[in-house]
Amino acid sequence: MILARQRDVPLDKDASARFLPWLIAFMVYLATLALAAAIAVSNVAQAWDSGLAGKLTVQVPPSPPPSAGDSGRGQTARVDAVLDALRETPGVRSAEQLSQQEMARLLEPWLGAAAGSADLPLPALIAVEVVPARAPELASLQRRLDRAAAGTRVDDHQRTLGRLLEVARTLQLLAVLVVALVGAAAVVTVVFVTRTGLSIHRNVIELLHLIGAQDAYVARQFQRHALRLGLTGGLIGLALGAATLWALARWVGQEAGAVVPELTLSQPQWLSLLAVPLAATLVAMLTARITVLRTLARLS
Amino acid sequence: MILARQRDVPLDKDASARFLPWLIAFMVYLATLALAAAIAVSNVAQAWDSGLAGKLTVQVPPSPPPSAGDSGRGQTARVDAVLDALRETPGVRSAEQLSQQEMARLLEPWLGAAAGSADLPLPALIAVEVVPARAPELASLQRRLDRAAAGTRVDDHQRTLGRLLEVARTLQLLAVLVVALVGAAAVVTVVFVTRTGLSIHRNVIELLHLIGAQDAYVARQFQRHALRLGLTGGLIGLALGAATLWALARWVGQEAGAVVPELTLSQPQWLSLLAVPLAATLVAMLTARITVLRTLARLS
Amino acid sequence: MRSRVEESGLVRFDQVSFNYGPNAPVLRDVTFHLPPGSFHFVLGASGAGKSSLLQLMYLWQKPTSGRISLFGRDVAQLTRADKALMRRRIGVVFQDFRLLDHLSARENVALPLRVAGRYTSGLDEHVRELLAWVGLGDYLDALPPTLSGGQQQRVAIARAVIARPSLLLADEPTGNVDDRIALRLLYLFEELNKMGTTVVIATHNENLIERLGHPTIRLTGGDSRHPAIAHPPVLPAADA
Amino acid sequence: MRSRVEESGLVRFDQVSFNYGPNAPVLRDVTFHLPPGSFHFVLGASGAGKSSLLQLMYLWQKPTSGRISLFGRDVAQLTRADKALMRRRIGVVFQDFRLLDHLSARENVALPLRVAGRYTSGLDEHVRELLAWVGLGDYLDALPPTLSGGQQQRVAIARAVIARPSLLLADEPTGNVDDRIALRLLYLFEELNKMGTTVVIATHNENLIERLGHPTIRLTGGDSRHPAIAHPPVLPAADA
Ligand SMILES: Nc1ncnc2c1ncn2[C@@H]1O[C@H](COP(=O)(O)OP(=O)(O)OP(=O)(O)O)[C@@H](O)[C@H]1O
Ligand SMILES: Nc1ncnc2c1ncn2[C@@H]1O[C@H](COP(=O)(O)OP(=O)(O)OP(=O)(O)O)[C@@H](O)[C@H]1O
Ligand SMILES: [Mg+2]
Ligand SMILES: [Mg+2]
Repeated sequence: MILARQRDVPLDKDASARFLPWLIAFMVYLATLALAAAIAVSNVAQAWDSGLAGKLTVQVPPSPPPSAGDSGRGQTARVDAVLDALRETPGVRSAEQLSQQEMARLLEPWLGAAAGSADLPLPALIAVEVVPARAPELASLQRRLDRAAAGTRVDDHQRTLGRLLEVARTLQLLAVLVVALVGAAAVVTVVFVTRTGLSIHRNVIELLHLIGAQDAYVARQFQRHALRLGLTGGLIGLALGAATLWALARWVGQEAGAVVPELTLSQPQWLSLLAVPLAATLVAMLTARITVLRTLARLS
Repeated sequence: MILARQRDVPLDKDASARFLPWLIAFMVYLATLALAAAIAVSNVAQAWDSGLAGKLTVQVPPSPPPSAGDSGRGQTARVDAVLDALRETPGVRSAEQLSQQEMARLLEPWLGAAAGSADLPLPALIAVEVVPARAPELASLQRRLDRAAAGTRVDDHQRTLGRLLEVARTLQLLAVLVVALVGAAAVVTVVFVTRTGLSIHRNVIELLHLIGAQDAYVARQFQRHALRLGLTGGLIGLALGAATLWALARWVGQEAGAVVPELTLSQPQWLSLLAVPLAATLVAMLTARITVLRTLARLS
Repeated sequence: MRSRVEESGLVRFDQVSFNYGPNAPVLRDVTFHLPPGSFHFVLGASGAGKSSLLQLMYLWQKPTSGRISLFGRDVAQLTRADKALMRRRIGVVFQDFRLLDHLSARENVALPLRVAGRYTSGLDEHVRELLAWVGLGDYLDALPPTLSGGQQQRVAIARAVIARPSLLLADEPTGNVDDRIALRLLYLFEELNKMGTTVVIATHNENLIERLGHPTIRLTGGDSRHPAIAHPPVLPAADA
Repeated sequence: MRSRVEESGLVRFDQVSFNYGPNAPVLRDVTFHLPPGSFHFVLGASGAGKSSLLQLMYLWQKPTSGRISLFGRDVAQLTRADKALMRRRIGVVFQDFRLLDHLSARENVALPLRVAGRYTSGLDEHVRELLAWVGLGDYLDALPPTLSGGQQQRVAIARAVIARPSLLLADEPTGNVDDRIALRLLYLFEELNKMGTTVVIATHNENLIERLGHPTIRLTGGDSRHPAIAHPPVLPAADA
């Protein structure tokens, strides 16, 4: 009976039955990639953010500038003074001097093997963690530490981080823009296909109306058609998108790990990509329903 | 007369007349962005490549490793020995030691103000340019320079460059993939729209055929329709794409210059983006023509 | 309700005028009522408004002024859902048939039953008998585009009567068949009428009207007013 | 060439059989020839194959076997372009009119002239006269969907004759008009015929056939073979 009803409007013989799934697949594919990109970029930004938020780096120069008064003390004493000052500061959770090895690892790209030699008079670096809620005011901290050891500088990474986050946000914005555009294009396509279906089958619709079919009966046929095509297309698009992402993730893991930042998605994030074809299907179905009901309302 | 002829098939009242331009615009927009990305990435890769090709960096450590024999000489003498050795090497165009200021600029992000102090025993860096065609063999150069001053290291940046180029190539591949996909989607869309147009206007086409119209007469009507819609959509898409690119370029120039690499296009490259809507229009027109002629061939 | 219908007529037109958009009126001040179980012919020249009159009766058009009631109810008061239900009690043979090209003759005929939710496989036998009766026993599964003009018209007639409507409206139902088949089809209408269906038939076929002798509604107007031109205007020949 | 046409007939069927797909044959071994300037009626029950016969003549269908020649040329030998040119010499009134809904009556009538590249604004006057003659002088700019059934049929007739075809084929051209207009339309066909056009009309209207007394081609077969059933099968009523 249900099958029989569906045939009242012969939509499955229209060109739309063959083309719409591929158009939807194409759009879902693009939306999936764009959404994945947005999520990945957000992951990276979050990693940076939580990696750097609440962290300060304090540099104690190897020897005080000539103008300073405490030229007598060695670097160790100066570092200890700074560490003491830091630990007394409210809101500071911990302060640790970077070891020789850590310094060497940081500087290796710039200084080569020489970075490891103990006799290189590098500034001491102190990694400080603060309680984000009670972070000390930066300028006053700078002043206090400079008093503890002249020439000491505090860096809260905000400049670098700010720029990186701005790039990330822009990339995300672009991705969201693409998703929105694709969504709009999908709606336009479904409206178009439905309108076209209505005009191809106008005589059928009029006749059904004339022999006493309710509007919902007619709308249901278009709705089911759009649902089926949308779902097919959505799943094809998702499958292709997932395959592309998987290949990319593999490639990133193997080859480009050092250059490209962490671009992998967590499992819930992978699942959230499922929303794309489902949304496409829903959009297709509702668009078809609304378009048909509006057209029918114009029949007396 | 021409206007009158066009009206034989009332395509301009179809839903396609309103929707197709926007779908084409959407696709041209995506293709334009993807193509621009591909070009920009290729620009960056080329800049890196030509920036780094033919360039070597030689590091002379501040003091020789303890195992070496020439512990008596100062760094200046060691650097001069290396410079001499380099200048005698066939294929080396120039070799210049980086000045204190240049070193300080390089190291500032890592060492802070301390980088500028003369008493920091940094390795000397020598920028070497070689004639790409006659570039000296790396391993033997390394051996000769190590003999001139023990601990000297040669870096040809190939590892970093290789990786960057690989990333660039992948991004380009992705962009080209998107362009190809968009192109395929555009063809599918136009075929779909034309087929639909044919089935909406099947009675008109049959009648024209029955009263003696030649196939070309009928095809011309669909062709013109597709041409007009394709061109409209293509230009809208290009305009939106260009606006987006322009905004991006401005943003990159102002805000993100330090982080995002050079992403601007040259004028001929901007012009080459024009090819996208033109290709879309041509594809639309030819697709429509071929689809119509095929359908007509089936009428007796 | 039955009594209201009895006294006011199954179909009642009160001062009904009708025109398409801003055009000259097609119908002007039409007043009549058709008692339940009556059988009327609608006559009039081509363009006189016969089809328009029927369209008002099957709720496809709304009167420009005046009042129409069907089954005792003012049609202007009906909701969309009411109208759908009322249409299920009206069988219509459209002048241009309006068959669904993708459904077989049998499915086309069964459609009103299905839309009304009244279709059961038991009725399939009835559909077949009816199609056999109009001479299409061999065309049960033929699609309308593969039927001749007269065959299509007979499918349309079968579809209009299958659900035993209370009101049957037929617009030129015999224009594509010869007089022998036309008489047979009218016999079907008369049979239905005897069982209580109110029948209204618009036709040009004066032969049939005379033979059956039912009351007529005659529409004047239309475009019979154009003067004749003595000789048909004929172009010089294209070939020679 | 003219002489070849004279001797073999403007339309010549030799042992022509025709069936749709794998179905029972619609036409079997049909042989006749129509001399130039002749006027024939095609008769036959509904479904006998009248429309199919005309479709073979206007090159819409191909015979299953046998040979058809038109204007002295074997139609099986014609290229697509040849056929298009030949169709311009054939005027057809289709049983279902086939008007273009988006063109006015005037534009519909002028269409064959335009497609043939013969349209000049001088001919506009002629189009108008012709439409006035068929009684549509007030409907020059009306679109077909706003015309009554009979009005549409008359536009279709005007379109078929406007280019003064050498061969005029009309399929049930008077099914939607009354006998008065029908006679007027046939007068138009006779006038054309007197000027040299070969005319073939398929019709059920035996009234007209008798009055005009032209030779007939009679098709037997079709679906008149189904036995009558004594009482029309009628369902119990839905309401009540
Ligand atoms: N949709 C429409 N819009 C505008 N005018 C219309 C429309 N339908 C019909 N008309 C006009 O209304 C008048 C009456 O048309 P109608 O179809 O009711 O005539 P009819 O009596 O059925 O004629 P016929 O016997 O030729 O079928 C005609 O002049 C026609 O041109
Ligand atoms: N396209 C088609 N495919 C298959 N069968 C067809 C097709 N068109 C017509 N027929 C069948 O061929 C036979 C002859 O049809 P045709 O239309 O020629 O009859 P006709 O003499 O014109 O009848 P009418 O007077 O009812 O118009 C009919 O039985 C019909 O069912
Ligand atoms: Mg009518
Ligand atoms: Mg016929």
